[in-house]
Amino acid sequence: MNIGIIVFPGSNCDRDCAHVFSEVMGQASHLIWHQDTSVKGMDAIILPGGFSYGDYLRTGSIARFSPIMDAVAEFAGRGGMVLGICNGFQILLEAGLLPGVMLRNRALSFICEDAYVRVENADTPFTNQCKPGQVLRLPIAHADGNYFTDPVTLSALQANAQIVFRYCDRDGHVTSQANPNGSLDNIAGIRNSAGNVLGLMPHPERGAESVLHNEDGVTLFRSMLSALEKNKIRQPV
Amino acid sequence: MTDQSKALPQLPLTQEIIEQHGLSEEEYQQILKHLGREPNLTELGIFSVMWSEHCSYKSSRVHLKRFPTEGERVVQGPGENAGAVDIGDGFAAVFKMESHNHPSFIEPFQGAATGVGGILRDIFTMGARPIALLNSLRFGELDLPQNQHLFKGVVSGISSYGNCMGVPTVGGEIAFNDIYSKNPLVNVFCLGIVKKDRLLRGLAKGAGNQVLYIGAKTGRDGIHGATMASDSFDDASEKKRPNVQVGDPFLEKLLLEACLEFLEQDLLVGIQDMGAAGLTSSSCEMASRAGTGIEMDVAKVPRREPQMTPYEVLLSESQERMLLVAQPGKEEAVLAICRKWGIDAAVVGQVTGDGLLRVKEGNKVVAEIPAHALAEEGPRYERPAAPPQYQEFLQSLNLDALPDVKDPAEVLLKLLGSPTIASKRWVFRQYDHMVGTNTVVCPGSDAAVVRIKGTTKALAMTTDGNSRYCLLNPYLGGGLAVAEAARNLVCAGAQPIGVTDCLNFGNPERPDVMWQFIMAVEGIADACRTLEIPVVSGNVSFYNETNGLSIYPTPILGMVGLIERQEAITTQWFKHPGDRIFLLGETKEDLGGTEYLKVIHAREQGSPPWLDLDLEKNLHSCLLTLIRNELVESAHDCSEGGLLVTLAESCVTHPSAPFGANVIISQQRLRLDSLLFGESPSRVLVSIRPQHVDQVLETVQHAGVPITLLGEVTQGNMDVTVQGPHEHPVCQVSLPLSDMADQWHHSLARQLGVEQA
Amino acid sequence: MKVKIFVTLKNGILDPQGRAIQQSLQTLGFSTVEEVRIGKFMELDLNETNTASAENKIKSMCEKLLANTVIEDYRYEILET
Amino acid sequence: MKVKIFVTLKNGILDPQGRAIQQSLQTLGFSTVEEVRIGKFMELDLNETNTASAENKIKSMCEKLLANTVIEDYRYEILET
Ligand SMILES: Nc1ncnc2c1ncn2[C@@H]1O[C@H](COP(=O)(O)OP(=O)(O)O)[C@@H](O)[C@H]1O
Ligand SMILES: [Mg+2]
Repeated sequence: MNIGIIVFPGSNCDRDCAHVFSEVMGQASHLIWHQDTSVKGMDAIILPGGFSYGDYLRTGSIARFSPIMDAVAEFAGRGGMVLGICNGFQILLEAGLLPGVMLRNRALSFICEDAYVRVENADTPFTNQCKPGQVLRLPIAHADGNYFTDPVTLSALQANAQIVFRYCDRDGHVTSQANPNGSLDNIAGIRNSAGNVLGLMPHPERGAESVLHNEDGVTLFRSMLSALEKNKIRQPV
Repeated sequence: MTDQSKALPQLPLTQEIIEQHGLSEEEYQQILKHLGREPNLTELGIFSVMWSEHCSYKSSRVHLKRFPTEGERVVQGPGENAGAVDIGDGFAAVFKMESHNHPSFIEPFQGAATGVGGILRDIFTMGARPIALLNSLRFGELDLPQNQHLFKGVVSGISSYGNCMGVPTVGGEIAFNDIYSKNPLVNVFCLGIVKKDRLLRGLAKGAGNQVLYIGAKTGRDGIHGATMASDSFDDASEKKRPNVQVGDPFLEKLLLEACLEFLEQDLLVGIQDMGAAGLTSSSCEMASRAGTGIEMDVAKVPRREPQMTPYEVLLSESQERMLLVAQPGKEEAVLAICRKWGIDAAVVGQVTGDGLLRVKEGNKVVAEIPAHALAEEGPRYERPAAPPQYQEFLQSLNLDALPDVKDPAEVLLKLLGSPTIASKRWVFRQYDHMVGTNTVVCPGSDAAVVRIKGTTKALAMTTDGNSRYCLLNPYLGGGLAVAEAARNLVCAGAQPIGVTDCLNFGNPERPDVMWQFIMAVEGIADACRTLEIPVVSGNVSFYNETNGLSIYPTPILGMVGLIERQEAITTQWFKHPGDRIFLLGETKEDLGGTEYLKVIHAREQGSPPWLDLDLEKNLHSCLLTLIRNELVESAHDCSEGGLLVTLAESCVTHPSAPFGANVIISQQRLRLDSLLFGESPSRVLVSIRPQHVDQVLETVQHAGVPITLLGEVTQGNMDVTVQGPHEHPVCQVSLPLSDMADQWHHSLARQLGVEQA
Repeated sequence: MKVKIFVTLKNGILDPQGRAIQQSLQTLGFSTVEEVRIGKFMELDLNETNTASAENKIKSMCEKLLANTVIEDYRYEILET
Repeated sequence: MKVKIFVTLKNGILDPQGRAIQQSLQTLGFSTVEEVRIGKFMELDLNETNTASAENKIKSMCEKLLANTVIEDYRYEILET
């Protein structure tokens, strides 16, 4: 598969994602410069983590105007798979490809540690290799991961099973104690209503190799590949 | 002198102006000799920064020669922007440590942030991609709000810059002592990886080559930062405040990627970052190293503020700037890469053959000085040195006057809660320590370990230094710091291959400070020589003194170790119940200078533990053999807090599951507090699977390293029995893991009055 | 022309920074501080002379980039110079 | 009483945020934006009635916590209510 990874000025997990797709998953990964205007030939698009434009105004707010984002939006509109990780999730929110906003973490500081998330919807192209309710250990690293949206949107997310990951404790209990950043309803990741765009704060690419003592993130990438495999015939070119 | 020299403005330089520039009469005479005439104001400014302590190492240079700097693996020793060692597979590790003490005291957030920015540039200047940051910090005790403010500010500054750059901060160390209340220390270490044959240097080779300026526009920030770092603090220093430099990590990230692209396309002859003394030091150092000259036009330098004089442009310490030298014809490609990344860039001059730093503003020459005189021929001092009168008093400690420990459990809990010993999780949780997906051992073990992609290898890194030991005996203190750093690496399974240092001291014009400095340098040099670890880079920070009070002598070492196979990496925490716990090395009566004496008896006195370097070396090679043969489950070196703290840490520091221990220690003839909390060096606590015990014992005994069976790992409490002769129990400690864990994990956050999730 | 732009959180949106600052002011002994709301303040130099056209541009900058209108309100002042 | 506090960077201090925002406004086609400076804006609710004493407190809050006077200036407005 051809995996396109968008490089914004200030992206810093772009090479980590490329490493996982090429070296661990055995796929072809392509770094795509934010000034480019096409994602032609790509089977899936990753918006990686980092600090696009230094996150100097609001996270993701400047990156979403990058020339490549029109192509990404169009790709998503045609049903193409788009995964936004951390800063990538924030960019998807600012771009309106996913609903809601990110506020500062409840404790106001940057948090880097392992978090546990529960798979709330295992019937998505990003989680089809997970069991419903499965608990994954995934690293988080962000200062603005406190997801927020209005009550109407939240109800819609809940009703349409758009909440894909929620922060939980090691045993899968979704509690406020297990919520690292104050995120609404313990939301760690959501998808769009069509199901082909996912944003999540944790970094699956940081948990994809045994040498790093964590392979829980691989399930996401395997899910994506399996979904692509199945859809290959239907996939728009 | 060229014809244009007539155009040099000749302002009368008063005695006062010369003094304001921190130049002595004698130094001014030397300037006259180098120039053969009076300098103008701009030239005076240039000399003043280049001959400052910070840039010229005038008080330290003669002594730093003692360091062993050669070794099979050394690719680049001291003298460049950073040192480099060969790690095989065609790669070199490039690393260095720098201080940013004074700026961090003035403005903790920006001071620490720009410190990180500076050390990163030192690394990518060499063509290396930075892959790890560490930091070593000293603050006053946290009961003072001012110290909390400095501590919080520094930590968030480091986190903000490093995280944004996407370089993981994988380790460090922090100690608290009131001596640092008015002079905190912020030392930052960075390591990068480069193809060995692509290492870049700060050389302005080749007359006719183009000199380019890239990066941030120049503003008036930090003018005379280098002279400030060469000056003591007093309350009047407040006035220097508007000089604060603000970091722009986003711009630096772009600069990093652009510089690595220059390298990939082989566009450069030389490159150097503009650190202290900015454009001046980068240009004259590059010329001096290559034996050339540089002519540049300050009018071409991109500026942020209107009406800057050449003096200001030359001395500005605006951050995130680099000076490049490229062959004619390649500058267009350089500029194109800069445009791609949105970075300002301009050709500002060219390399000349006349050895002069010639600065023009348009057609007018505003300064003309031999580059070599600025960079290499600065003053050198062999300053008077003598031990302070109080040294004997410090080293005397009458143990008989101290009651032995009554309740070891209570003391242990106190020590685990001492902020110097307690977990620094509140700190490193704010640092992205995983970005780059190389961090195999995250903060929380003796050394951080980072794998090298594309190889089977990994590098271990640590920073260490114990300033109390150095106060009590600077020679021993220096050696002990080297030994501890190396031991921490070995505990991870790494062979130490190189070291960088950051020597933080008081006012070198005081003989006692100079004595501390010389002794510490000797201690470090002797230890490095015996342990065969070359010093490849470093930094000296003098004048760490406020209102006449100097800090404790604080040399910090940043050491790097090589792990050949990623399978043979060890961490400090216990892993399986039933594993046997052994102590390698011997416990002696070593209470002097311990954390125990300070926390429990409020004394910072005595002789620090004696260090037997041969024993230390033997221990390292023996433990490395065991780890490489995959016979060791955990290894944790005994340092601050002694044996009992080490044991407790091995119990509770596991990232997910703590373990208990059942341990019996036989009393020998030591005081109980020495036995449990003394800090004898050359000791490591290991846990071994039962089936490996015989093989381990054989190897260790064969190597002649003392080894004692202490007990085994359990799932219960930490139970320790001390036995006298005939197995007579002298004392018993039984602590639930939760009590120890709570104390160790949360004390720091509690002292800061912040919640920790 | 100089423009001042104020971006503030909408009413009802949780302001963790404001809350934290209010709490630390309380700890510092400023007990009469009942609420703190944090916003952004921007000063722009615009090379424009026509106020009406400038206003259009300012609104559009705010809507597009400077404020996230899902959670933020904005307000501006034009200072003729 | 309601108080508005404005915290801005001192002259000559680098403003990386302002620079990044100015550049992106340029890219978005707002070519007349020549400079952007970013500051903080705070609204405080104070339970005070005496303006003079309130002013003292406000100054002290700014000096101690709200502004970093090493690099920032502050200004305030009191809105009687
Ligand atoms: N400033 C810091 N930044 C990041 N990690 C830190 C810092 N200070 C301490 N740590 C981490 O906490 C752990 C314990 O540190 P320390 O007690 O100094 O270890 P040791 O005594 O073995 O040298 C180490 O893993 C270290 O890297
Ligand atoms: Mg250690």
